[in-house]
Amino acid sequence: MSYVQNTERDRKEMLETIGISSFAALLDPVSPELRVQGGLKLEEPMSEAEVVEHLGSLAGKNRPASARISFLGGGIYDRYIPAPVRYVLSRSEFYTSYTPYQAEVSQGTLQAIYEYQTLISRLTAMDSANASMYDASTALAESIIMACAIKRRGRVLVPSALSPRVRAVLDSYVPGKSIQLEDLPWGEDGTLDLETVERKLAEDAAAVVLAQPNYLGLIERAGEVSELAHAQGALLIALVDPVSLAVLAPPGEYDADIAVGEGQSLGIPQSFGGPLLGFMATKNQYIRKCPGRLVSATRDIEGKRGYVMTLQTREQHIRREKATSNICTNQALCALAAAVYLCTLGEDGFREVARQSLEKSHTLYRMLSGIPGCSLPFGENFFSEFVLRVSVPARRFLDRAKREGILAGISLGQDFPSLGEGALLVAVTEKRDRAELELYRDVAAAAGGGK
Amino acid sequence: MSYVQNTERDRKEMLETIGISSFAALLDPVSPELRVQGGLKLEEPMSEAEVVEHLGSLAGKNRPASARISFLGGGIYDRYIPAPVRYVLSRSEFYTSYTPYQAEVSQGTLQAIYEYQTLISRLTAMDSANASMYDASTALAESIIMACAIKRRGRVLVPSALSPRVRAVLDSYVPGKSIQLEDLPWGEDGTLDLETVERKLAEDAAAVVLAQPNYLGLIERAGEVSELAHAQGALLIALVDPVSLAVLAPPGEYDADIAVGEGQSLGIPQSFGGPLLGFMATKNQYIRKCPGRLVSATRDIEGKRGYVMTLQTREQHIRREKATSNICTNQALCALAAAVYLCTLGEDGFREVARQSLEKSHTLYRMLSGIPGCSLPFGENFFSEFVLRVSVPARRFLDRAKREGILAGISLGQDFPSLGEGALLVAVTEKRDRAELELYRDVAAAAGGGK
Amino acid sequence: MSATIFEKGKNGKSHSYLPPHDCPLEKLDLPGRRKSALDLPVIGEQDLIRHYVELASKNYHIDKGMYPLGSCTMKYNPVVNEELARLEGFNGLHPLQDEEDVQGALELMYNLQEALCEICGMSAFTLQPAAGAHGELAGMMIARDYFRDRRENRKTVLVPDSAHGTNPASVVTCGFTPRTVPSNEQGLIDPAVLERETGPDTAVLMLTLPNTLGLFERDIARVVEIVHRAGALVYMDGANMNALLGIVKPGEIGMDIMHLNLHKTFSTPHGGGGPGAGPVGVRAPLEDYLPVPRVVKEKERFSLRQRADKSIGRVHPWYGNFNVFVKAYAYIRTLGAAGLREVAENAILNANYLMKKISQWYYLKYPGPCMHEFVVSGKNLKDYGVRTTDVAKRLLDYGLHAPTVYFPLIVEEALMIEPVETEKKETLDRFAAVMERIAEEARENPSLLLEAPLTTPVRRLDEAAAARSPELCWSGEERK
Amino acid sequence: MSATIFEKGKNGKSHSYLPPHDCPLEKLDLPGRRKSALDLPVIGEQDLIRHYVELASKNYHIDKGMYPLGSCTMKYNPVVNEELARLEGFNGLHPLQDEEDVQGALELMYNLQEALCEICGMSAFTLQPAAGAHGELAGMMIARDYFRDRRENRKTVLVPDSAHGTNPASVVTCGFTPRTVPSNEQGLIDPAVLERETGPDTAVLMLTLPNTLGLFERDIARVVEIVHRAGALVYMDGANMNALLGIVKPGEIGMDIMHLNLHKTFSTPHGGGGPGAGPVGVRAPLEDYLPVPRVVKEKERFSLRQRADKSIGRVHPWYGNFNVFVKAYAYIRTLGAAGLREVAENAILNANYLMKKISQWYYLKYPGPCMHEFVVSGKNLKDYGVRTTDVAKRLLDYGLHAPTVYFPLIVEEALMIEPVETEKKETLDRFAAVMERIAEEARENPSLLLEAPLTTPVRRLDEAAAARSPELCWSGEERK
Ligand SMILES: Cc1ncc(COP(=O)(O)O)c(C=O)c1O
Ligand SMILES: Cc1ncc(COP(=O)(O)O)c(C=O)c1O
Repeated sequence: MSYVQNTERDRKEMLETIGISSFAALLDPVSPELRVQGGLKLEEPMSEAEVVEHLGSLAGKNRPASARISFLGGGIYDRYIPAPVRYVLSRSEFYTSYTPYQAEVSQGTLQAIYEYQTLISRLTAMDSANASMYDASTALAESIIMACAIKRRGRVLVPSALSPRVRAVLDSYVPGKSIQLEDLPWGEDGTLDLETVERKLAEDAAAVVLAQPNYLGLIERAGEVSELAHAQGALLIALVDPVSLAVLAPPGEYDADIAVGEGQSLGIPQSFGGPLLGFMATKNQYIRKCPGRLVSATRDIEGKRGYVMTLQTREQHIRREKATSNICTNQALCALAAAVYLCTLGEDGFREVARQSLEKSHTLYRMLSGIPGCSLPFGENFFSEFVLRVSVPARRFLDRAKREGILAGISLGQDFPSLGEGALLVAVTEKRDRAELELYRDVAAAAGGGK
Repeated sequence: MSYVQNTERDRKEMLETIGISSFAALLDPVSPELRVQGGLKLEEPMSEAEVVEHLGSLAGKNRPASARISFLGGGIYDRYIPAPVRYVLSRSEFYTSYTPYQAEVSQGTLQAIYEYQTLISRLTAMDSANASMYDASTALAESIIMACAIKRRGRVLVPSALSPRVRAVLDSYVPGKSIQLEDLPWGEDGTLDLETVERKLAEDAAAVVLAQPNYLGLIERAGEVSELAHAQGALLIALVDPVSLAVLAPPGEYDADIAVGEGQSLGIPQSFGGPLLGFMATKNQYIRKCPGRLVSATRDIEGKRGYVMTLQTREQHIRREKATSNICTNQALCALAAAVYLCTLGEDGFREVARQSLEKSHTLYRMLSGIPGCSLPFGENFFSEFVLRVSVPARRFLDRAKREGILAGISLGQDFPSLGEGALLVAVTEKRDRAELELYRDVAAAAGGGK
Repeated sequence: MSATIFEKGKNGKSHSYLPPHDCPLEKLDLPGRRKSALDLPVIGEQDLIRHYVELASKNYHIDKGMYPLGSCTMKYNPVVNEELARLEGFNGLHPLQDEEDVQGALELMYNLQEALCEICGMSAFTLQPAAGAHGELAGMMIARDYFRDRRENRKTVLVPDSAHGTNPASVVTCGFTPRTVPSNEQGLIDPAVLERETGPDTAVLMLTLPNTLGLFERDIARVVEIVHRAGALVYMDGANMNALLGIVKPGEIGMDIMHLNLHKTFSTPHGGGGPGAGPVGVRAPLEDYLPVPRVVKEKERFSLRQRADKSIGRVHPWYGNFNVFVKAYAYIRTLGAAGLREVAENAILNANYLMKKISQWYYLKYPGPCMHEFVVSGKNLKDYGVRTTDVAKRLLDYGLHAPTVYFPLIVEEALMIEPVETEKKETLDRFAAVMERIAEEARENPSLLLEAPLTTPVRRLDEAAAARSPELCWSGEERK
Repeated sequence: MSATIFEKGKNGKSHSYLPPHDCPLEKLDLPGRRKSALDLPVIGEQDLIRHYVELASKNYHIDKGMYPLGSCTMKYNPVVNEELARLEGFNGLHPLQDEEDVQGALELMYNLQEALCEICGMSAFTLQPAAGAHGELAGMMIARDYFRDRRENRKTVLVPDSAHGTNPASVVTCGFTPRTVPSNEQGLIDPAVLERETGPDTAVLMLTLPNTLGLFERDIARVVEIVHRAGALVYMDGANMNALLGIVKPGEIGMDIMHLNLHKTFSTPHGGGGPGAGPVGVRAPLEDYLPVPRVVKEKERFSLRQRADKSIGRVHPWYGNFNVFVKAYAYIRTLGAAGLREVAENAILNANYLMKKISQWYYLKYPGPCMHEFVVSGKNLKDYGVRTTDVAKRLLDYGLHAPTVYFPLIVEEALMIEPVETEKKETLDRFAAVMERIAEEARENPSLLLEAPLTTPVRRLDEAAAARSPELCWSGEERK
């Protein structure tokens, strides 16, 4: 049941041409004792109908957040994806093509990436963006490596209010480059304590990472952090939520040197956490230090505009061990999704996504404030995700809410014990409506108090 | 919320070019008292997200047969549709194009139709097929009109063992052409009584319609009916189930003059009964009398092979009231589905569909025989659909079965009172498996006896 | 040219698709087994996909560019509607499932009928007809049975000379006799002429509104009055309803029966020739003649009413092209009243704008304002030895689709142009510029047109040879 | 050229997509509001769709034709797998949903891991890495932490000179020092040379098998022995595993760590450059070093084990590119053992067949038998002033895609050809015929090659100019 198309007769003719009598002769270089004995022990092959049935039943065992009232976030969001995004992504010209090595027959992919780069540049207000990274965490790791290479320094300050999973990825990446990460704890209000930042910076750091909003959903004083970093000759790396950039100052406005972020919100399904889209943008002066593919406009020999991959001498296939990064396959199709998403919604539509997320989340926040047993430790300084503390263990609250059809948030206690075992991270996107927020309120009123 | 793309500024510039100051001037020919007052009273416009939600909820109110254990047939069957069919049909080059009036930029559609015609010719073993009709019933109506035109006679013999819905369509179509339909009742064994056929034929009929298998699922003695018809100078019109043709003699083998049928089984979803696919094939000598589009191979001015619509002088857009039919828009995309379906499965796969349907239906038949309270009035002479008679009213039996997850068949009593109120038509396709047949048997054993 | 799938699938190897066969039966004596070869191709999935992708690449389609086919209303087909129509909750329904299991489908059909009634000002709609022509036929059947019940033996249906070919063909199929009504100088029905043609034998006036010249019958009130006075009915071919959405309700201005083309006015795609859907609406007195079954609503529950004594019966075995309804319904709900009106206004604006531009270079017999389309003539190019067909073929070289040509028949060398509302000004400007360029080429270098198209997958095809000896079926080798 | 979407979307009008905003808040004092323009395009849906359809038409893709890029394994991507990956039950899952709500997803991942273990003869697999290079890096991290725990300060990773560029780059990213091992005359690792290079500082030999010349390391047993004797590990770059399915299990022949490219061997599409998935497998002693979380099964229940003391931690915030797993899993279940073996055999057969043919006209440095791919050199065409790049560009004119060029680096003017198993003989014959024709053209009319391509959407592009002054972002107007 493979997709092989050669017939028995084809195979016979081919062996004849090769000048051998049986396929076995081609396995000559593999000495017999190395070969698999008795075949692979796998399940029997399936017809298409059977595989559809089998995977359909696996899918049926899941209860997807997208079909429920989800307040889960923490890096992956349940957003509305317009139909044109799926239409474009399901065109085989895009999804079955390879990396555009032969530019002349890959202008579709190349122009799409060029447009994606432009969109990311505009969103972040940075000079230029690359063609994508695996996800925000590896993009951040790479940006840290890049900053250290630029600065020839080895210490980077990282906020504690960072996704614990992103942090875990950094921790596995940076030792290879002998980089030290140093924590920047959050202050009372949940944001960076500027004095600590200043103090730690003085000790010769390569960069400061700013998460905007931070993992607690809170908006940092980006401009001030940026000034502190630059005053000490360190770079500012901004890790941003792309949707927030429709309302919050983009990295370019506070003079960030590198901006990275997770593009899943831009038209990519939650998909159990992958594939994602790491975006990265930087100042032009650093572009030659940047990892990943870059597409540039150029001209053909007749003077016609066209697009090519460029600055490939940064990349592994040319520069091997001297490359800026080892990345090869990236997330091109996800970058295409993001581009189609942004262009479909357009200026107003995208602003509306941000505005609805902002205002709906604040509406829920206000509904929850004052409910006995619920506390909101960090105030209203958030974009669309906030910390709620209930007076029962988070697990119990979540279970209760689930029975009402609500996925009420992410429990924070394990990763951030200081927040207490009743702490939750609650994300509100444009997909939620008032009735759902009211349901949340009612559940919280009934359960939050521990009753 | 329309898909209009002109902006206010566009509109202004256009009005200027036209030389008027407001749109109203363009409505000049429509005198004001004819115009709608106060706008249409329709529901408020919806965004994409809202319309997805609304139609999703409508779809959710249905319990589709395709997702259940369905033994419903009677013209529409629950068959497995291979993924490539959906892939091809979702390419906008096919589904958003028009009738191929400009052949040079429609070679895709034209070649696909040409290949479809060839496939239908091969399936039916007839000389040529047209590019599609709305469905089997209208194809049959048109073939009757065509036969009468060829023969210049006005009487056509039609079996009583015919879908009551197909019959209803004939009844509304044929009076316009002053054609009389005469019934051919079924005999003891559920098939045509040849003596009656012979007797009625003697009276100068234009054609005999043979349903193969007939509506009771039974296989007619096609060769004998054909000889009787031809002996009296009448044409033989065969209404066939395309899947059955992989195992049963095709119309060409018994010298049918026109073959028509319902192509829904060939890769088209049940879709609540539409769109369907009426196919029609005939002998070359009658092709110029045939309704609908025809595509022919030809050459371009450089001698290159290409395809065009042909014999258009049969059609309404050229011949108007003298056309062979009024059909214009047909079921092109469904014809494409059928072509892709047949080519995807290929010779062996398609034979397998027929074989499974045959053997699975006979397996169920045998399981049911001997169950107290179940009778099988017409024996084993069927292809994949058979009549079951239970000792309780069909409605009661069906309700009982539905509670077990089975859609057990179509009640026949209303349309064919002579079969009794316990009569059901049971269809078994390749999608059913042994466990489901056994479940049916158990339900029948429990419910069929009236307990 | 692409080899046929039969050549590609000769002795191939195919993938396996079907559920397992767990009920093989050894002995099965079936009468009348097939003897002849089936001769289906056997091809691997990759090559199958490539075959159709190759064919696809040879098609013009809406997602590629403007499709100004007059009378065809080639508007944008929203992609979300395609997704909705593929939902299993719609696609997987058998038409004989219990009503309780198909409430969503019935509700959709009911809502669609209601919306069409409101849009057209009719009392009731049937969704059964599978296309426009099918709707015309159903409409004629209604008229036939209506007069039969009244015991009036009216046999004639008046059809303007500008009518679409399906109109007279449908008339004949239904057993009526068509009688052509000539248009006047303005391309309209002349009430005086109509008066003369109308008589006791007249059953129906079959009218296209706006007519196929893109013109609104200015004297429609008079026209209706004449026909009604004679005891006859007015049938409106509503294929051009795109122009009237929210502007005119046909039922309010005297149309007794009409059909719509959902695949034109309501944005459902044409599928390379079909399927479409041609719902038929009637005014109250004719409601009982509509085909059965009809979807009805009783206390939030929807059902199919199977009987109606006067009904013409069925024109479709089930309920029509349901899958098309889903798209049309999604479209209407998306647009609402304001959106539909916007459609009509922009269809009209676009047409008048383009007419203004194009009439600089092509002969315009009937000056505007037009409604959603207009007809120019290429006869001014005849002096250069160039015909309308050559203009059409030359357009293909510019990557555009041609307008409808040689229809309506009353305009010599007709080019029938319908820009539709979803094209924006910029696109119209480009089309106009190309039309201008072609008119110049006709004067300066007519052979460019006569030899066109040059850039298409095939050059001009020999239709005459095909008609002389058609090859409708692949025989295994190319005919010389 | 196609105008950019920024030009097309200047002051356009867009459709409306979002849920209604039923919670507007008047007063909301947010710090740090955006001041600068967003400058997103505003374009109607029809023009948006047309833009991307236009771009699509400028791409070569698998559904169009053969894609003989060596090392890239451009095989057919079954369409059913795409459908399955779009199921909401997969697509709609948030990674932090309760385990009880994602049992199907965990089961799929578990089954996939198990299947990969069986196919590769490894003890355990992680699915986390998002691509092959990412897998290499994860593998290197495992080696790093393994030696750290053993308190061995090994810093060198041996990399054959034929290795893919990601190998040395991954080595460096992980803090090791790569050291190149030269290939011998046969394009293989010379055990004697390896013996010399291996020492107490050697941490890992990073080996591609079959290597990038398409050759199986005949002395692999010796090679493994040398490395293991030195206390080092063997890492296998399994991107070429397509050739070994059901023939060799890397774990059984001594590979300690390996990665797979699901987007090569297991038929998931490349998406124009990604996403892929690069699972990493290890032998038993290294199992504890795999990234967390790991999917485990206890009594028919699946869960995510979050902690493992020796684990390298995470290389992905969640579980990897889940959506890609769905396709790879569907593929493996479809093929089973027999199908996978058929893949390898036909990949090898196709490559040897094509090598035999093409080596008639192009220089073959390393004669076969090869495995799934082979490398020829265009150096015999140099006399005519023609380079490999010109051959590649000329292929485009014939509607084919070019092989990988100038890689591996050890072959002058390399053309690296991987036909893959899903192409059938007829397709290979056509490719070979074109390669022959091009070799003739090189001799007879080299300018045909030097000027190629002529028939593509653009001609040869000025890469040097782009690199000198890259334009990575649309500024609002074309640069001169
Ligand atoms: C004015 C007019 N009437 C009737 C029809 C016939 O509609 P259909 O092709 O759906 O049968 C058409 C379209 O072709 C038309 O343009
Ligand atoms: C041999 C080999 N190793 C490693 C890689 C890197 O894999 P990826 O592109 O998925 O990162 C590739 C593919 O490009 C390859 O061919």
